[in-house]
Amino acid sequence: MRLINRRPSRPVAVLLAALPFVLIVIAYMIGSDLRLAANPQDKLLPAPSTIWDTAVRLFTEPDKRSGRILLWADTGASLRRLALGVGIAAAISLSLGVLIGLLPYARRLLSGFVAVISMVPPLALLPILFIVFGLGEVSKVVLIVIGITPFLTRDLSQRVLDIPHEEIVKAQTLGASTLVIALRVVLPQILPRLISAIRLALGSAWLFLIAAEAVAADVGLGYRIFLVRRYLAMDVILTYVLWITFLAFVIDWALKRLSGKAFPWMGAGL
Amino acid sequence: MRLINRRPSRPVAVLLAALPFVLIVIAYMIGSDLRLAANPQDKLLPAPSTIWDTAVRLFTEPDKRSGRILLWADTGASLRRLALGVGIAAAISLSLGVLIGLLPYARRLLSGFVAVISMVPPLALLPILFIVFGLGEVSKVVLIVIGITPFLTRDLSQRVLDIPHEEIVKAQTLGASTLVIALRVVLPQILPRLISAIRLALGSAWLFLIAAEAVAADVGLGYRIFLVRRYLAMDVILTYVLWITFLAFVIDWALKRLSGKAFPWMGAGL
Amino acid sequence: MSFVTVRDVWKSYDGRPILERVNVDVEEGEFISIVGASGCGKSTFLRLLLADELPSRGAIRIEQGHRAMEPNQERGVVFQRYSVFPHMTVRDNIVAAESFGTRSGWFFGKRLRGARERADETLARIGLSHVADNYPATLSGGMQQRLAIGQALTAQPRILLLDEPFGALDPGTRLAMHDFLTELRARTKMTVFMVTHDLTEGFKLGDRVLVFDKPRWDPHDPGAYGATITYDFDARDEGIPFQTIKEKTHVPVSA
Amino acid sequence: MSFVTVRDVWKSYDGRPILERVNVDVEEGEFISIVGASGCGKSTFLRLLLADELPSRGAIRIEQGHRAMEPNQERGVVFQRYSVFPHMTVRDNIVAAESFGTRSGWFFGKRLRGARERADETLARIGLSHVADNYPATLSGGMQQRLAIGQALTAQPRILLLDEPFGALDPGTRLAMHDFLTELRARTKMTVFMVTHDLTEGFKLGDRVLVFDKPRWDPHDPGAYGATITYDFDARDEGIPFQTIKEKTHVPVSA
Amino acid sequence: AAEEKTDFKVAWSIYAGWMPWGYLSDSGIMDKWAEKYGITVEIVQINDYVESINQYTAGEFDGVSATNMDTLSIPSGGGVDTTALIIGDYSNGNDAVILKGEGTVEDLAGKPVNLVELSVSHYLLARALDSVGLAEADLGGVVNTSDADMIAAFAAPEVEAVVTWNPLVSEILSSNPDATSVFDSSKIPGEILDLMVVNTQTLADNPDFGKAMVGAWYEVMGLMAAGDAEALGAMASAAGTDLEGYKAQLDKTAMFYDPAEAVAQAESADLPATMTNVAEFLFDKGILGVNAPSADFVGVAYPDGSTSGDEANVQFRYDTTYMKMAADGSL
Ligand SMILES: Nc1ncnc2c1ncn2[C@@H]1O[C@H](COP(=O)(O)OP(=O)(O)OP(=O)(O)O)[C@@H](O)[C@H]1O
Ligand SMILES: Nc1ncnc2c1ncn2[C@@H]1O[C@H](COP(=O)(O)OP(=O)(O)OP(=O)(O)O)[C@@H](O)[C@H]1O
Ligand SMILES: [Mg+2]
Ligand SMILES: [Mg+2]
Repeated sequence: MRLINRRPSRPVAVLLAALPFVLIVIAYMIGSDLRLAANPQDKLLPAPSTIWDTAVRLFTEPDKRSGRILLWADTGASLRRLALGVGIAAAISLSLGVLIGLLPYARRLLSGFVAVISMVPPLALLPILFIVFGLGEVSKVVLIVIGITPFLTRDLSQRVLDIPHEEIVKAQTLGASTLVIALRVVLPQILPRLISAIRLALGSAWLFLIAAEAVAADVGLGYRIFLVRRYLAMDVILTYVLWITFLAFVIDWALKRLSGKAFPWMGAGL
Repeated sequence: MRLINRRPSRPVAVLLAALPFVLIVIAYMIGSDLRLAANPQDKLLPAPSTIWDTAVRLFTEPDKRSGRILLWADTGASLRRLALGVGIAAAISLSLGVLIGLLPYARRLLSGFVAVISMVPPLALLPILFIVFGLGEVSKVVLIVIGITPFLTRDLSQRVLDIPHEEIVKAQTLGASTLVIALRVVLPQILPRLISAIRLALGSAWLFLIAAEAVAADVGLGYRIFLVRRYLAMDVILTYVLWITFLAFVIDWALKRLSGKAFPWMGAGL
Repeated sequence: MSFVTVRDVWKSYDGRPILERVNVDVEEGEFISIVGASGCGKSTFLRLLLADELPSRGAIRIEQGHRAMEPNQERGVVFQRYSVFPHMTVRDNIVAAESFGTRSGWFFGKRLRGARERADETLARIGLSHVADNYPATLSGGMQQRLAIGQALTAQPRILLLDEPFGALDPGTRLAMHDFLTELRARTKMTVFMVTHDLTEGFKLGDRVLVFDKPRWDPHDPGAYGATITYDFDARDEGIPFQTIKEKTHVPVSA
Repeated sequence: MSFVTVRDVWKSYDGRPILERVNVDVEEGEFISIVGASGCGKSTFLRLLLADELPSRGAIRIEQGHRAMEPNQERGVVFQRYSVFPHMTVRDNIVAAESFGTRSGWFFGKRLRGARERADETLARIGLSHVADNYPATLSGGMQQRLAIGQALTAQPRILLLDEPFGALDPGTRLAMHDFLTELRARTKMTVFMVTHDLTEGFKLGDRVLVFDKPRWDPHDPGAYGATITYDFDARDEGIPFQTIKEKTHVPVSA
Repeated sequence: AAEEKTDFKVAWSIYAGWMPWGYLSDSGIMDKWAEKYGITVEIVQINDYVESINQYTAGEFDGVSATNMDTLSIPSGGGVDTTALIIGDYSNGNDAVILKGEGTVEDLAGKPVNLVELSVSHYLLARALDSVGLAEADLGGVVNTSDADMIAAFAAPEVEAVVTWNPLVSEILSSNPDATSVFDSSKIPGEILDLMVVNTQTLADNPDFGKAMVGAWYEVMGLMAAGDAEALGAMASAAGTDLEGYKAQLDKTAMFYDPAEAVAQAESADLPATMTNVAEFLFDKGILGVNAPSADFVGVAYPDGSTSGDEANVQFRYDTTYMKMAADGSL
């Protein structure tokens, strides 16, 4: 039987799915053991038990100076920035996407501009951003917005253009004005696409967040990683990396669920 | 007449497309003028003429110490890293994508793993990369590879799954083995998608490249930007940012052309 | 005067003529079937009637009124696909036909309740009451087209344009739709233009059948001339046509 | 013994029965049309014949051979769409039907030239010589289906399975394809199973027409029982069937 | 254009000699002094040292913690007239050239060196090479390496030598038994000065700002000199280390706990020579800008009124007025 027609049974499938994770953990343990055997002080690959202890400490023990549990404070601050940045980017790109996709004038005016802007490397603009928007929360949020809005806008305006012309014509024959078409025909139909575009862009959003927090912040997941990098405190870094991975996964999953729940009409397509 | 049905005439369209760029330039000139009036030495927003002079100098004058024109050396080094990183990522994701999309066993084994891996923030893992791959070219290329391979792999494996089941069945009725199906049915059909996925991922690739070069390098576009940031040479930074934008645009355009030329069968779809 | 007047209409895309010298007069309440080879410009003609495209030359008028510049409530339309809004329930699709004409596009309160009641009556008439709360994606092709027609008629257009409305349906469903349409017509006396691929269908449903074809053609450049109405059949007499030849077809043009 | 033997075949998806107690014997060279309501399991039956799916119970055998576990060269297939490879030229699509059976999937040198020549002969026979170097996307629907059939036959299958092969074509092209298929059959004497929505088509082309339907149904749970073959018409006599009723249909099951 | 205002912002970044700024703000000492002069001073910690100076140069802050070298190159070179309000310390071993394995400065020849390019590390390397008659061209190259990743970099196989500062120096030396410090800033005392610099114009218009800053600073200096465990502990934990670790870093930092010492350093006859040295280094690296005609393009003014560099373009001033007030107890 061809390999493409062979399907693993249920228990085998579960085993297979777990396998790469198990292998990674084992490889890490061997690497860590080797390095620690050579130098018990080695910080690069701390023993899993050390990571576990550190993780427990980070999640539960409050900071001596401030009395807050830093990891939760960092998580709160970073998630707030992320939510704000992504939210603003979504709002901007939704409006721009509808305008560009729906109005020929707006398309002429903006689509070339957005295409060029999307090629600008936002990290290189960091110094300017900090000057214009200060070193507070604003500049971090703005970096995320600048970083992902062009992508979201291009994606959404393409989706608006993909809406069958027939639907737009039909709406016109029902007497709909441009505004009504935008609000009642186009907007609801690209909302699910907005969610999938956001899911795609979240990776970059995290990247920009971490980069911005590395430069100027006093709380945040990226700030903490950057801070302890100086001491090569890999136990802390790895805990934070795993935690960010987990958060990213949960957010992605939640958005997927939301999309399924909020847009029941997205069945098999028309 | 509704706004959606109004189309700009040809000259108006050209004017409209140019407008945002003109506005940005004017806004910059005003901002620059204001700051330079307050402090003629101001480095933050150099006058356009200064940027032009700097650009000419950067593109033509060799460095006193090394005798090379730094901008070209930087461009060469960065493009090599980018090409290597993207090339390796493409090769890996192409193989993984075909495996995951075509073989149920591989799908079980890898798809969950890739989904989790794609959530890991690669920048946070830099210290480990340095130790494992050294501080040289390898670690920069590896950062790009790690950064974009999960995205490419997920995209490509989804595309393989999207190939109509009918085609796979048809190939089997023509006696094709799994290998033949992979090489002659699946691979050629996802190559165009690989190119569009790469076009999507190039933004992130640039980001990782710049981040890696900012951390440890002695040549490269990102290196130069972060180096001259030390004395706020915004004329150099802006020249480099515009140059990177231009390069990104050219690469994107070239990939689009390549896709059109190399895959003539991608007409209107079957 | 006739109800719909098409006078010397030409249409070209990118300089390539698609339709040329199209003239036709239609009385109120007539059912016009339009047939012709694939790609000859039937849909283009319908888009011109719809004012979704404007003629390169000539004019189309309803009751000698202004030339329409864009689609409006005078002209209802049903396409082969994508004629209903996938993100609205069946009932909301009918309500939309009333509410889209308002400033905000939404009805609230009493007005909404009224529109809903009228929508439910419409749904009962087109036999979709049992799926009023479903989304179109869950409906069969035939049900979707019935909904599309019901929606178009709710907006009370003066003419109804159908572009291969049953092209994607299987033969059984198609027959049922013929009955549905015949019944509706008996009730509303709407002026209808219907493009179809199926000659039988055209003669069965139409009062007149217009045939589009290229009367002139250049053997060296098949795209040089556009199509026009070459036959105008009267199909009222139970489908046994007596024909009016409007143009000689396929006259070679000496190159 | 019969050529294709279907014995007490059941098929369920996720515990929901689709087909039940399907039995049929087919002689070599017979043309079997399969009709039935939408969603009753015609395509599923074809997939079982193809071995793309395996029966939940029962067995399908060709010449009393082994039960096939996956599609192979014994069974050719043409679907309504996606039956040719969009990334290969028309000629290469035919060559692929020979070369896919080899280890690498490619022909080189002399073997390639030979296959190309044979492909050109095939193309001449199916009337596609003039588009040999085109990609399928540039072909009309009818031409694509002709190519798909030519490709399937090049691999010399023992039975040919067609799933609504002409479902997406317009009536004119459809008639041309009927002639094409009739002509091909006259030459090859292939055993064919064809699913169609169009009863006329089924009777016109088939030697036998199998009707799939649910013989039993539970008024409270329409999905509780699967479909089976309820009629098996002999259609050889110029389409005037004498029928063999195999099951009483629509016997209500007391709940 | 005299511009009086009452709200001021200064930036600082983490470094042994600048930790008091964090404590000043957290402990309320800054607020106390600001209140005394009827103003407010916001003290903002910034992760990225270069960014903090850039922000100051762009006008976002009224003052910033910086070294003499970076002050000369960024704000002064950028035409922002800047005054060194406080001389906090000089590096006395905090910056070091570290070699993998045994060796001396001569052994750097032919080897690549990882450091933060154009920083004081680079300057220290230049001085180290000078001391043995080598030049940068004799090295196997200089690789710009982010300070955040210096420790990881040192562990990478191809890295042979690094130049960096504390706490990275002590971290590298303690966790790598084979690491040797071949040159450090204690060999060039008084050349790497850690300052609090402020905008000259702002200071001139608002002397109260200077008084509040200096007053607060020397109150903390007093605590530190007295070994106040609470203050030192807070600084240590803010620096990400413990009391022992922080004290070890302070040992390599020549803190001017007594304002009089700082005044003496500012008035020292060596200072103009050092600044000329630094200016030459900066010019050599092209940091003073392509338009800089020579190394003495920016003028530096000293407390006694003398200047080095271009007198017509004085952008960097050592001003002891406020530190003297502190020394005199007149604040
Ligand atoms: N927007 C357009 N731009 C350029 N050419 C067009 C456009 N719309 C249609 N055409 C061309 O006009 C011709 C007529 O198209 P039309 O869709 O009206 O044909 P049709 O008779 O409806 O065909 P079918 O039976 O396939 O629906 C075709 O050759 C088509 O390629
Ligand atoms: N892979 C599958 N998993 C679950 N259910 C399936 C699957 N394939 C088909 N079905 C269900 O089996 C039933 C029969 O499907 P099938 O495609 O065989 O019908 P059909 O007779 O070919 O219909 P049509 O005329 O619409 O093509 C349908 O209800 C369908 O939903
Ligand atoms: Mg058409
Ligand atoms: Mg089917």
